[in-house]
Amino acid sequence: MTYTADEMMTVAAARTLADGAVCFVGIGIPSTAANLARRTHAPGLVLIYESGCIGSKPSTLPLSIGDGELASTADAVVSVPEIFNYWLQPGRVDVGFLGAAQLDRRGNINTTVIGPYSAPKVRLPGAGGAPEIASCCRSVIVVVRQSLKTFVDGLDFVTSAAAPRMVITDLGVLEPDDTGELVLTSLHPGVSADDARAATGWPLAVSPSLSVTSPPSAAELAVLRSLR
Amino acid sequence: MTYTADEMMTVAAARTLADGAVCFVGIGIPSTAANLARRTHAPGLVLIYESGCIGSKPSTLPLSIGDGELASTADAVVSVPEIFNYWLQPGRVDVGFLGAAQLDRRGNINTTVIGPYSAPKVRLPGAGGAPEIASCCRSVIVVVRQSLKTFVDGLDFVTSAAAPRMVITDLGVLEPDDTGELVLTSLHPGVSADDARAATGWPLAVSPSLSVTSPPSAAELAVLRSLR
Amino acid sequence: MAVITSLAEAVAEVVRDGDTVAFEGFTHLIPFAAGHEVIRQRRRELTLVRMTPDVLYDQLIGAGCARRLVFSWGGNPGVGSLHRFRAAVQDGTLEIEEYSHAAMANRYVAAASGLPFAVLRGAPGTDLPSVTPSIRPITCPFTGEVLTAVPALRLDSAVVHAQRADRAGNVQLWGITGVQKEAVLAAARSLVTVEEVVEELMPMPGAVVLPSWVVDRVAHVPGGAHPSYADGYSVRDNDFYQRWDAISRDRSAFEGWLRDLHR
Amino acid sequence: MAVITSLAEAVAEVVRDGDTVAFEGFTHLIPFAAGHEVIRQRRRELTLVRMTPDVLYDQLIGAGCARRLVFSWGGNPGVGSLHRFRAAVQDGTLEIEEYSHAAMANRYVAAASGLPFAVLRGAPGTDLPSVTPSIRPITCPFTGEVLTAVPALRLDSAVVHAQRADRAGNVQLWGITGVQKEAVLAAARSLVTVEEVVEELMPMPGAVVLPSWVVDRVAHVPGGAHPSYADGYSVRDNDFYQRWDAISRDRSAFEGWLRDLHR
Repeated sequence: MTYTADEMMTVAAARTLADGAVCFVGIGIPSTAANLARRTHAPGLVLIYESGCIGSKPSTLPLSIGDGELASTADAVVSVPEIFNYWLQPGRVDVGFLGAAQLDRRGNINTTVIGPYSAPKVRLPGAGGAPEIASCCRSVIVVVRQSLKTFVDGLDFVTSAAAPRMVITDLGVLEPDDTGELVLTSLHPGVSADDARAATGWPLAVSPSLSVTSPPSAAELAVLRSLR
Repeated sequence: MTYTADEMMTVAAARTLADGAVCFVGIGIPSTAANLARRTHAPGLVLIYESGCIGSKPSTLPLSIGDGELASTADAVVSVPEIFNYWLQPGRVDVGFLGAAQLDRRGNINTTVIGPYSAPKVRLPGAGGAPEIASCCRSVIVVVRQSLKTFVDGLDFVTSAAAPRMVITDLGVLEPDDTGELVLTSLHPGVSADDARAATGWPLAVSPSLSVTSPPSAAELAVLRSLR
Repeated sequence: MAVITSLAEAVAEVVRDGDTVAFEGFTHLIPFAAGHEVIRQRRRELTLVRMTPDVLYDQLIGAGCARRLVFSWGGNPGVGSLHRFRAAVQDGTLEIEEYSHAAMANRYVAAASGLPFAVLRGAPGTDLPSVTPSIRPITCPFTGEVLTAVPALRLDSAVVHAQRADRAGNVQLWGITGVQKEAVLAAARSLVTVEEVVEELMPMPGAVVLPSWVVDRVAHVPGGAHPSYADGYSVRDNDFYQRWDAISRDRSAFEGWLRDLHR
Repeated sequence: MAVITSLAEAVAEVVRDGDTVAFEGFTHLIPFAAGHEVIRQRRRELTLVRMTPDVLYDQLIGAGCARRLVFSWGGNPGVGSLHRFRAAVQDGTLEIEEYSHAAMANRYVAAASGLPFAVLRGAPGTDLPSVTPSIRPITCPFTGEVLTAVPALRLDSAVVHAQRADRAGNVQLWGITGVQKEAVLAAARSLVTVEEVVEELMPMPGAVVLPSWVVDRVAHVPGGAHPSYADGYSVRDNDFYQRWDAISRDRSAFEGWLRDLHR
């Protein structure tokens, strides 16, 4: 069965979510991965969206974090202040799922600006929920396509000091070593370590026990494609 | 038509509430008076109870601030933190209606303890909502029976620094002068200034323009008695 | 995930000797049955917490379960005093720590929010800070205004009563919901007694939902709020509150009530 | 008490030149029609406030209504960038002041609560405090922990969209209700556009009610949230959000859109 690099990334991200975990989900690939997990190995996964939806069970993928489907299928819908104060801030959430525009070798994230803050080359959307998702969840997983534009040696702006447990890309998986530096620990099928190095803006460390990610199963792909 | 001193007190208290005012109501005589006002001259009076009920329109008098009738007839029911933080604290309430176990000549209130705090003669219920009702409402009205036990020269404990706009008793009405000391400004029919002095634990100042309260009208009494 | 179990097992698991524990409820949905089970199981040295300690707390205090009470208004609503509470304070056998309602509510909010303290305007002129040293001034870093800080009210255990749970242990309550959500979120362990266990929770106006993963134990206890009430299931037994005054006032009448409870 | 009036009159009364104004809505119930009326009435020098400035703010910024933006995430949800916003920031023609969502939400809460500031744990390591000086450290008076303080977000005016109002001007909204209650309570003046004016508000699951006495103007504007949606009345016009990308990207396409709006 053929699959795209984005599909491999999404499946790999979904697999990191244990059944019964509570997951704070951003929109885009994190939301797709979380919903894939819920439809496959983790039916008891609890999805929380910053719009105030707790325990959403959408049947189709939302375009935004405020789609009606997220509210109508939720166990509870609370106000936006409450979602941050009562649910995220006290550390009730197991996994925060984040994307990134730029990422450095320690997993810090920039979603604010490319270039100087006061004279931006490209102004990005900004922080949103990410700084507190990064600091308050028990663990953080970043899902992001790997490229020289994204994997940079020095961020223009640290939006979130994410210190992720894992970074999952379209090429492989990175995890922090004892010093907190991200190390390539798995490659997706057909990707070489040199491919990963070429898409990384710093000298990428490779784990001595580098593994190969299991390809998406037919069942995973079928569910993923049915979500669209 | 005959009436009791408590009925006179309740009617006098009800008359202080302007139509359309927003009133934070404690249980007991304040609640009776507020509901009497709503059924007579002030149909647009907004009643707020600390249990979280906003705009309650009870048809019978509640025994507690958490009776089901207060919730089921409310415009909105909110949490207890919200009622204090979003509704009372910012000064949205026109009138706070309070009772008292002890009251001093400046209208400070004690509902905490008779005797020393650490060796109480009589332990009272405590502060409840009163300190913030006193400090956050635009004006405060105290409704309390007048006696040497209640109107004391020096409180055992200041629970609430109420600085009331008006104190309404079973004998008459007191209002603060320019220095903040309560002055007798009206006597209920059949009560003398000496009666009021005899029920006051400090030398009670009497207004030079002392008036006599209008007795309860037949309509006021009929509505009041129908509320029971 | 909440485990649905018997009341006796749930109380044994959730409420332990020496706990700082709240049985919350604002007139409505007071978890009387769970409190009575705590008396039956002879829990001791509890720090009882509640904004409005009422008849249930009078019973717990009279039964000797409490060492300390943290509260803002202790009375029999619409009736008068709590005589076991009053006697214990006057005798010096019950330690107390007291606040205004606004301060207590915000202490719960801070704990539910994972913050060490809460800020409120506070009430100038009150003597409360002179007897409760944890009511402290705090200065706004922007305007220089002096406001009031109170510490978060973290609980070992919280017990509340609700109308419904589903079989997964998700809990739904409505009507006057008070500070129950905050109390459960402020606690390390929580127990919810419910009127009914249903297949599916239908959305209700004004409902608060506590997801199963923030609740430890659910026990099916129809009428578990009596003499308080559960909106949609029962009405407040005002007669009982009136009758309690005489029972509570007289130590031997109270002992009789207690013997009946243990029977 | 809220006055029910036309949208044009309501906007003229509530939103004034130079205002600090929020048109709040979290994907759901965004008050597009009111924002468009602000553009038509050529309001200028606004400080626009919103957690999630989206297409409506791109339009207000492109139309020249704004001097300044206070926000936490500015994008076209699920689509990409806001090109008028981006261009204005990159050109230096729009001042910005930015926070995290948690900080913005708590700034609204503080203002709604009549407090000068809010406390949150904050996020260690972020560069936000270096560009937003009003994100400041604050020390817990009980534990000594260092947390984050942000100032209250007081508004001159707030504009929200809701499903219903009754004839007295009481407002009801449900579904994802975001920070709309807080925004209205944080504002000196407020305007609510509604899908429907009804005789009586029936209780609805999840509903937030804003009593008439905290609302200044209500305007009956069915479809007033389009291309956003009103739960129970309409669905989100995702195609419009997708199409906006091309309009916004091209200054002349945007000018064409603006001319059509003024027509």
